[in-house]
Parts: sequence; C-alpha cells; structure tokens
Amino acid sequence: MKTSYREAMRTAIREAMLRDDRVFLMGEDVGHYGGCYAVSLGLLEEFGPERIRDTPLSESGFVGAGIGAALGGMRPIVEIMTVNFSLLALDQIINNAATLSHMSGGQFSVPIVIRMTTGAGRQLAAQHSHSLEGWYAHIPGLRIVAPATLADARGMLWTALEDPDPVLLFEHGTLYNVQGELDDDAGPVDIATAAVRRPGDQVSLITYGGTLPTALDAADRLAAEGIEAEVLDLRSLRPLDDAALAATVGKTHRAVVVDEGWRSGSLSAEISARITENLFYDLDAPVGRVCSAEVPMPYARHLELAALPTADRVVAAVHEVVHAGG
Amino acid sequence: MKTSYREAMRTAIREAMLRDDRVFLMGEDVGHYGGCYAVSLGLLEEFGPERIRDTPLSESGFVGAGIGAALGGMRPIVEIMTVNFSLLALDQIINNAATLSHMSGGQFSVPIVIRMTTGAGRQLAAQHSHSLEGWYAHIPGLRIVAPATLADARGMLWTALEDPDPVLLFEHGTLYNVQGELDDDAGPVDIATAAVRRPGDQVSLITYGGTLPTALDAADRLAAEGIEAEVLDLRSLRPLDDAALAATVGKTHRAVVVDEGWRSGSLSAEISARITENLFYDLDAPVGRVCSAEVPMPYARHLELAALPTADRVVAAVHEVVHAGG
Amino acid sequence: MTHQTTDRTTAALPGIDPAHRELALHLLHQMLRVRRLEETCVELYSASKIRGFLHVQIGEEAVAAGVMSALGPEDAVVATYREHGHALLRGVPAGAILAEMYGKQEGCCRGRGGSMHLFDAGTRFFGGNAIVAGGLPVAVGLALADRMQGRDRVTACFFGDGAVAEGEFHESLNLAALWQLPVLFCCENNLYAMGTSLTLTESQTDLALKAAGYEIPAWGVDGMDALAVAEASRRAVDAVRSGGGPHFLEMRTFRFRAHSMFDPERYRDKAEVAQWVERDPIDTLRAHLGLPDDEWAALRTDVDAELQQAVAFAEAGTDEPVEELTRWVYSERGAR
Amino acid sequence: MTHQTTDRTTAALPGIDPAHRELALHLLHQMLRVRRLEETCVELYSASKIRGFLHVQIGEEAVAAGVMSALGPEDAVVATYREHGHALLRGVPAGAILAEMYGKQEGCCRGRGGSMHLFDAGTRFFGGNAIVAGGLPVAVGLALADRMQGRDRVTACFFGDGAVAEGEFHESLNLAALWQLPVLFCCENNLYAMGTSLTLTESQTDLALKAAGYEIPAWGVDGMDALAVAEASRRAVDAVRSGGGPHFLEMRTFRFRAHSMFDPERYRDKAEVAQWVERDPIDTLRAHLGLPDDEWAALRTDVDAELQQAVAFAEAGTDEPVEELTRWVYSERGAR
Ligand SMILES: Cc1ncc(C[n+]2csc(CCOP(=O)(O)OP(=O)(O)O)c2C)c(N)n1
Ligand SMILES: Cc1ncc(C[n+]2csc(CCOP(=O)(O)OP(=O)(O)O)c2C)c(N)n1
Ligand SMILES: [Mg+2]
Ligand SMILES: [Mg+2]
Repeated sequence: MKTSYREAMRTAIREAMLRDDRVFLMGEDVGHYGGCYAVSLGLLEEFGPERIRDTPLSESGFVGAGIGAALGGMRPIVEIMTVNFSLLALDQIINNAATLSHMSGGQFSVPIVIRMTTGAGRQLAAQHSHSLEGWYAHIPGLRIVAPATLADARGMLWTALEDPDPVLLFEHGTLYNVQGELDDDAGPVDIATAAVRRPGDQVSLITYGGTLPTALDAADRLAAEGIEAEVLDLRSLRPLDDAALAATVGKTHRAVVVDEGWRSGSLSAEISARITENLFYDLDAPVGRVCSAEVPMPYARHLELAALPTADRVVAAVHEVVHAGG
Repeated sequence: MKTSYREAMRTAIREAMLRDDRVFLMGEDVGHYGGCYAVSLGLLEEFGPERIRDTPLSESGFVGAGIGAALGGMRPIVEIMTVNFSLLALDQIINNAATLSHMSGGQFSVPIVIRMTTGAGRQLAAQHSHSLEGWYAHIPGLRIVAPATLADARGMLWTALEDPDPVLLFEHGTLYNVQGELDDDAGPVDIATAAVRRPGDQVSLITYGGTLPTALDAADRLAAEGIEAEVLDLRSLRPLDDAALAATVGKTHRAVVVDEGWRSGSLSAEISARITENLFYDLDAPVGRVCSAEVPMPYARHLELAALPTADRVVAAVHEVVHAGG
Repeated sequence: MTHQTTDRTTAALPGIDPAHRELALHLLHQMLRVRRLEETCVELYSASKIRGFLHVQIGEEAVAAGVMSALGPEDAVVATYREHGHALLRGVPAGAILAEMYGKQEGCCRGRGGSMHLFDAGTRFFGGNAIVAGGLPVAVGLALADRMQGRDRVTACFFGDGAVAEGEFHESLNLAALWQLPVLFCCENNLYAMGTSLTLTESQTDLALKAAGYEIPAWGVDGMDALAVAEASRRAVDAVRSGGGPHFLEMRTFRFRAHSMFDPERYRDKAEVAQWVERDPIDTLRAHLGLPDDEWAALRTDVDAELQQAVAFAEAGTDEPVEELTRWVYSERGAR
Repeated sequence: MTHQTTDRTTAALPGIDPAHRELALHLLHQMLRVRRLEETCVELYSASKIRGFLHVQIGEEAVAAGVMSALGPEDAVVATYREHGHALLRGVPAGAILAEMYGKQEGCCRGRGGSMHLFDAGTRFFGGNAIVAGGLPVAVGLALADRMQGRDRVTACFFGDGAVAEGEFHESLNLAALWQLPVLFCCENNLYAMGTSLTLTESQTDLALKAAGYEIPAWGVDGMDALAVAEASRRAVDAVRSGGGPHFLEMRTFRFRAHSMFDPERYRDKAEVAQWVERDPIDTLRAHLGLPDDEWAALRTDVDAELQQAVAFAEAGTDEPVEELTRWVYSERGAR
C-alpha cells in the first residue's frame, strides 16, 4: 500500500484508539485544527472531543495531566506540538513520569506515550529547530524512540502504549511527507532494537530519525566510489542497542555517527564513548561524528544548511576515518 | 585566611554588590530566610530588599525577569535554589538567555549569572539530587562553570558577571561546608581554563565540581600503590578546555573521567569522545568513566552510596585502564 | 504489624449530640496520631535515624484530619513533601512510614522515597512530591481518568500557599475548571513559603478569591478547627462527587515548627508563633469536647502504643540488597 | 534607505477637531502601512522569497497602531511571532524587516531571526518571540531594571489570548503586580489560539476579569477601533509611567487570515470571519474620518512607494558569508 509517514502515524493512532478505549490523544490543536502537522486530521470527527482532546497552551499542565491519567488507568497519547515546547513540561517529564515508579518502590508505573515533532531543516529558526531527543536519552526511567521509516511510524506507537513506562516518541518534521510502500498488514514493531538499513563492511554509519535518509544518501555516494558503508538505524535512543553497535563496528572496524543534535553532549558522544569502551581494540580509526553546528539555528537557508549534517559532510567524515592511520 | 566554600561564595556576592550597583541577587529565600544554604546570610540586612530580592516560587518567571533585567542594563545574579527546580525555568534559559544574542544578529547580549546548587550525597532522594550541569553544557550560547575550590568559589562570580553572556554557575551541595585557607587578597579568576590540581604522569583523572575531592582522594590512594595520577579540574564545562585535555592525556596516555551525572549522555561521554577524536593514537587504553548509576537517586543511604562515584570506584577504574591491553 | 486504632465513643456529654461527639473524637484521635508521629520523627532525626529533608506539619493537623474524614476509600490523594500526616490518615501504617524514613525495605516505598516521597497504591495515596506544585497537574489527570471512565471518585490535592505562585498551579486550575473535573484543591495556607511570607509572594493574598478567578467555587476555612475543616470538606466533596466540578478550599493554618530541620527561623518572631500555638487544633478540640482527663489519657496511651510498635517495626527493618539498586527504574510488571 | 513617512494633516473637516483628525489620520496611515506590508509578505511567501513560518496580523492593525501611538522612544516593546506590524510601527524600516524575512544580512537581525524574530536595539524592540508567553517574564525584567534604575520608562508587552493559559503568564502578572512594575500588558484577544477557540482554552473567558484577579487594573477595549485603542493606551501608559503599577488591556480583535501560511482554517467558518471583516479597522477609521478619495489615494500611493522601496531593498540584500555561521552565539563586545 502506498502511504506517507504522516498517514502511517495517523493509522497507528487510529488503530490504538480502536483497540483500547483507555487510549486517548491530548494536545494543542490535535482536534479542531486537525493537528499542527495534520497527523490527527479527521480523528476528532471519528472519536469525538473527549478522546481527541484539544488542550489550552499549558504544556506542563496537560503533560502532567497525562501522567495522572496514566496513573488512573488510562493510556494517554500526549502530543507536544514540537520538542521546543517540551522544555515547559520538563519538570513533569523528569520529576514525575520518569521517577514515580522508582520513588514508589515499584508501586506505580506511568504508561504514557508523549509524541513530539523534532528537528530543523524548514527555516523555523532558533526557537523551533531543536533536536533534543538525544538529550532526553540521558534520563533514567524514560524510553526514547525515533521512528525513521514508514514501518516504524506505523508500528512503534502500539508497542509504546503497551509498555508500562513512559515512552517519548520523536517524529522528525522533515519525515512527515516521505512517501513509500507499506505492507497492508503492517503492524506493531519492537521498540528496543536497532536495525541495519543497508549492509556494508567497510564503515558503519550510525544514525536515527531525521538523518537516516541523509546517511543512506551518503552510503549510496560512497558505494559509487567503492566504499561499502553499513547504515545502522538506532530506532531506540534509550536504551541503546549495544549488541547492534558491537555487531556492526566489530565487522567494519570504523564508525561515523550522524546526529542532528548539537555536537557537544549529543547522543553521538555517548555512542562514540561506548564504542571506544567496548571495541577499542577493534577500531582502526577514531569514531567520527557528524552533528549540527553549535549555534541556535539561523533562519537564513544557506546558514541553516551550513549548520546541519548533510550527505556531503558524512561522505567527508567517512573519507577521514577510512584513510585514517590504522 | 581560614574560610569555607559558603563564606567564599558569600564574599564574592558581597564584593560584586559593592563593586557595581547594577548587580543584585534575586531568588527564593535569598533574603529573609538567609538563603536555603545560608550563602546569602546577612546580605539582606546590608543591601536591603531591592537588591537582595526574595521571589515567589516562580522559577520561569524570575529567571525570565533576570534575563529582562540584564537586557535592561542590570547585572542580575539569579539564584535557583537547586538545579532540580531549574527544569521549570529551562524554556527561559534555553529559548531566551542562550539565543537572544544570536537571534538578534548580535544586537543584544544577556549578562546574567544564574547560580544553583547541584548534586546528590545528602539523602535528598530522586527529585532533589540531580547533577545536570553536564547536561546544560550541551546548550550553545551558555557558559557553564563549576567552582570546586575555595578560590574558585571566591573568584568565579565576578568574572562571570563581567562576561556579556549568560553564565550558569553550579555549586555542589556537599562543598558548602568545606573549610580551607584562602589568600586575603584572593579575587577574580578566569572561567575558561581547566586546572591541574595534582600532577601525575601515569593516568589522568578528569573531573569537576563535587567529585574533585573524590578524585583527589583516589589519587592519594593510587599514589600509595605507586600509581601517579594527574587530577584535572575542568572548571568550565562549556566551553571545554581542549588544550588542557590534550596536555594531560598526551602526557599520561590513559584517562578516567569522574562525573556525578548519570552515565549515559553525561559530560563524561563528550570528554571521552573528544579524547578519542583528538588523541586516539596517544591512548594506551580506552577512556574510563566513573559516573552515577542510571537510577533516580534513592533515599536510603546505602543505595545512594552505591549509586554515586566513590574513590573506591575511581581506583578500580584506574586499575582497569592501567592494566589494559596496550 | 498494623496497629488497630479503635475509635473510642463513650456516652455523650450533656449538650453535645452523639454523632457530633463521635466525629470530634475521631478527629481528635487522628490529629493526635499525626502529632505524635511527627514528634517522634523529630526525635528520630535528632538521633540520626532519619536523614535527608524532614518537614513536619505540627500545628496543621486539623487540615489533614478534616479533609481525610470526608474522603472515601476509592478517592485519590495527592500531597506534598510535608505529607506524613496525610499518609498516616489515609491509612498508611505508621510503621511503614517510619521504616521508609529509616530507608528500610519494609518502608512504604522500600526506602527509596524517604520522608518527602511516601506513596501507597493500596490507599490511592499518590505521594509525596518534593517539587512545589508538581502534584497539581497529576491530580488533574487522575480526575480526568475518573471522568473518562465514568467513576464518581474525587481526587484531593494538597499544596501550600507558596505553590499558588507557580505556573503549574495556574495551568492546573484552569484545566480542572475548563474540563469540570472532580478535583478538590486543598490549599494549606500557613502564611509562609519556607522563609517568605505570603505578602512577599502574592499580589492577591486572598487565595480563595484568586481561585474564584478560575470560575472555581472556593471558600476559606479556619484550618485550626478540625470540625470546621471536616464540615467544609464534606460539603465540597459532595459537590465535587455529584458533578459540581472542581472546588477549592483555602485552609488558614500555621506551622508551629521550622520549615525543615535546617531552618533557623530568622524570618518570623516568636510572638507570632506563640499567638498561633494558643490556637493549637488539638487543645482546641479537646476543650470543645470537654474531654475528661481519663479519656484523654487513654487516647494518648492508645496512640503512644501505636507509635511504639511503629518505631519497633522501623528499627527491625532491613536494608534492601545493593544489587537491587536499579530495580523499579523501569517497571517489572507489564502495563495492564 | 529608510522611507520618510510624512503625516499628512490637511484642513479639518467641519465637526472634527484638528487634533483628533491628526491622530486619526496618523493611525490610519500606520494601519495601512502594516496592512500593505503584510499583504506584500504573503505575496512574497507565495513567490517563495520568504520561508519558514509566517504569521500575519491582517485585521488586527488597530491594536499595534493604537498602542504604539501612546509610547515614547525610551519605552520598550516586547512582542510575539506575529510582530511585523509592531516592529514597523515601532520604527524598524520596512526594508530591514523584509530583508530579514529574505534571510539577508541587511535584515534587522542579519537574517538570523526571520519573520518570528525581529529585533531592533535602536528602538528598544525586544522581539519577536516564538514561544507563546515566553516574552512576558522578559518584559517584567525590563520593567524591573527601569524601576531599580529610577527611569520612568514603560515596557509594553504584547501577547495573544492563547498565552493566558500558560504558567509564564501567571508568574509574570503576579511578579509585575507584586513589585508594582511599569509594564503595560497588551492582550491581543483574537478569539483563537491557532485552531483552538478561547472557549476551549479558558474557564474564565473574560480575560480582563482574569487579569484583575492579580490586583492589576484591567479593562477591555474594542480592538477594531484604533482611536479607542489609542485612547485607552494613552490613559494606561500615563498611569503606568506615573507609578501606578502594571496595567492590562484586553484588546478584542480578530485575525482575518489563517494562523500561518500552513493553516487550512478548518476550525472556523467563513461567516464568522466575514462578520469581522465588516468591521475592518482601516475601513472603519477611514469612514469615521470621511476621508476624501483623493487624500486616501495619496495615502495609498505614499505607502505603496514605501513598500516598493522596501522590497527593492530586500531584493538587493546579500547573504552573510557562511564562514560567519557561529558569529553572535557569544557576544563579540564585552558587557558594559
Ligand atoms: C519548584 C520548587 N521550588 C522550590 C522548592 C524549594 N522549597 C521547598 S518547600 C518550599 C516552600 C513551599 O511553601 P508552601 O507551598 O507554602 O508549602 P509549606 O512548606 O508552607 O507547607 C520551597 C521554596 C521546591 N521544593 N520546588
Ligand atoms: C509554548 C508554545 N506552545 C505552542 C506553540 C505553537 N503555537 C504557535 S502560535 C500558537 C497559538 C497562539 O495563540 P495566541 O496566543 O492567541 O496568539 P495568536 O496566534 O492568536 O496571535 C501556538 C499553539 C508555541 N509557539 N509556543
Ligand atoms: Mg506555606
Ligand atoms: Mg489568539
């Protein structure tokens, strides 16, 4: 079936609402507006305003309400319009959602799914272009997932809802319009493992979410020059799939992490550190990183492009590690 | 002169207030209460309620007000009682303080200093024990400093106030009672460079803030067994002093990072990644990391101790890298 | 280990009707249990058996006692870090509370939470939150779940005067009123947020009036009078349960002790405290009841016995194995 | 490059006193400048000259025109992402605004900010904030600085009806009232927050009443009547400047166009929009003035000329060298 990332996500929400009447969608403009990115378009008409619940601009309030509703037996899907606004709800996410299970000695769990759009690339400037999913991956008690394909957009939500703990689901804004084929019977997928999106044996490109297309593009170009890159899609940012990292780097002995986060303290740092810790003697070259420039995203197109990870930069980084010392 | 970390910090605030009447201190309980950790004790009596300003519980409100006051020509010192509560002010810190200079094309700068207590070790449990300073170091536009010594507690504030951009100053709660000698003429110090607190040539212990005493303790024990560890105090977490990292690791060829943050995505990851990137061929062993366990801090003493970086764990980590392959 | 607490109702004194006397005696008993529990906590803190932050509500017992008397077992309670009394009166055994403060696995949260984070699923006691105002949105959500599942439960949410300045207070009251959710907002106005007096934190110091601005029925109650709190709570809970939307009670009370064990109380003078101590809610109710000395003595003996057992229980507590450090970070049982 | 805009005052028509006519003409001229600027923005967006998010205020011009007419050069202005008109009427040249939206270094923020982040130090225009309610605490701080330095400046802070639900609104109003700071809160109530109507976001939909709950003098104003806004603003600004503490104006207005260039406007029907369009603030004021066609034509010519120059200026703009990408992340000049 031909579909888009946006439609796949909508189908996933619809399916969840049909499967379990404890599931509801809550957030700014999810109802009457049809969803800021039209993901929930039509769902208000189908499920009504109680289950497709428009909220006031009160990120801390409605995220906290989602946490309470989860404690009360519901299965809320809370949409924070974009990751930028999630900063206003961070206290609820970190101090309540992520800690209630542990603080209560396991008496409570918080089965909430929080969806948000993330990423840059659309000239939305400094306050609307953050990629903070890797930053969120620092928090114990949270699961962080980043669907990068139609199948994952379609299949991760239900698995996340079945998880007893809070799951943050990050949708990169540049993916919504991606078109492609999806099996008619496509359904739930695991949210714990990484996936090899392209096999290769000379270098590992490790990425996730919005930069998967970038990495695949770079891999094609590298193939043209005879460099076979393996592309690993992390899928889950917390926990990280260490086995998959070991498998690919154990095979290629060289790795480049592609991460749209600001370089310093991005997820790419943790991945580089882990590879070095676990595979130091397998490495033929230091792990390379292609990240965003450390600048609040500028509006001007040429500057934004200069700040983001591009296939060009990935190819250049691969050349470095491939020709490096070892 | 014999003094304490707390007194040194108070002297620094007092001196700043006396030097520049644009400086004022604002935060919860800084005045009538005397400061949650008694840092500002007596200052209300000396400077009055306008300049030692008690605020309501409104972290986002008064941090944002500090940003506005800085734009308006003042030099605010905003105290957020603890880093845990700073999550409520994160939108103001990231979307305004850190971005206004760049978004405005350099027309505005935000000379604000935000002080907060950080860290665990006092059985304050999950919501009062975060070490997020390394997490904040991910944000472009901010400077992050962590005074670990009396001289830095005394000297970093004024330099931070003279900086045109927002500086976040993290004071580890276990340091306030540290006693020691301080020169009578101790004054401003730089906030950009790292400092070697103990020379050594066999392994580098890289740390900052509340874990500096831990690292020094471990270094003494290692010396007793004949292992000379160099202890590097980062002092500035953003920007990082790459030259100092290169100097110490270039000399010792082995490094262990000691960081109270949760391991995954902590500052230790960035440091490990950078060392590998810049000094891969100098390394005789993978960079070691001693961090906090990935758990919301438990209240029980024995569990909290088990979760935190201790000298024992640092010594063990050093043994690993020293006896490692190379 | 739970100590059976028996409500001791004896022949009515002339002039007081039995039902009223029964309620009054119940409240007196409950307040005394809280008072003695917290006096014990303070002793144990001084003896270094309890660590971390400890916030006692001594002087404010009428609030928890009164509100709890109006709730049913299916209702939910969300409280703050000053919640020992709320947990106790909601039904958490004193022993489990003290064991928690000892950091023992027999504690109500296995020693992971401590004084500020008491939780109990069995009595729907949702903590125990050390972030001021952090519990309000959660309470709104619990009420939303009840509304969506058609249950006529009430969620009682306790918070202090200081919490009113937080954005989360504003967002929560608006959501609860906008969606007409069954939340009882219980503001414990003790006139101070740590060392900052209400006059330094609110432009509008009449907090009931402030709540009314959200179109929420709100009224002030004498928080030193357990009977008044119980009566106001009963009426408010009935209104909320019967679909009247959120209600707001401002309980005017006072904390007799310091904010925490670290507070030198520089911000208020002894005279102010003394004035309020004269209105001690326990003494007041005891006098109102004209309780004979022997009955009072019996009540105390009863409560003291409960606490002795509780301390013994905590003392006998055991440490959770260090190997279990990271248990419960993620749930062990699947979501149901 | 700045275009000289001349206030054209001609002989008074019978019945309208000259001062009033002068103000009215000024407001008409300013509203027309905003209207034409934004109509131009929409065209340029369709021509892909402008990218990212673009929010126009077409229909709401009376608010910015009226408030700005009451401010002095030393005052400060804080606005939202729907701020083209505010920037223009504060004195930022149309060319610098358009060049910014083109992403050119001749833009008022060197192309780094774009439509949502217009700033201008020279006119104390502090943006341009894309976080709803994010500007309110900053405005409070600007006013605090003025208070502490004994300057009799006013800070005007614009925000929409949707911002009222945010915690930052609550915290900011309380701080401003508590500290009696010189802030003029200007609520642009256009009845919708994106696609969500006020009735779905506020339990108390009378926003002036809501503000009054903070002990802030607040009143509602017809936001489609530039003269009414100007008069209310003058009175409020005088009160604030003379030490009367913060004031709050709820301007009841309406946006004629979509929320942004991506909004299909499913949430409201054409009839509702049409009703408001009948009250177009420009047509209304023009009729009130009984402005002769020739004068109106002259006014339009004047404004069109200004915009032609502005577009030309933007078209001639140049890209900042990519090497300068990370400039301005940290300040280049030391703090003074
Ligand atoms: C968000 C947040 N800010 C600051 C603190 C530190 N703090 C703990 S209790 C308290 C005072 C709260 O006062 P109030 O709400 O009146 O409750 P009370 O202690 O009087 O019962 C403060 C400032 C906190 N715990 N959370
Ligand atoms: C904190 C935050 N949440 C959500 C958004 C997304 N958003 C942008 S504008 C808007 C509606 C704001 O409505 P209002 O305040 O009434 O201003 P208006 O657009 O009507 O002028 C929303 C939800 C945002 N920018 N910031
Ligand atoms: Mg209080
Ligand atoms: Mg609006």
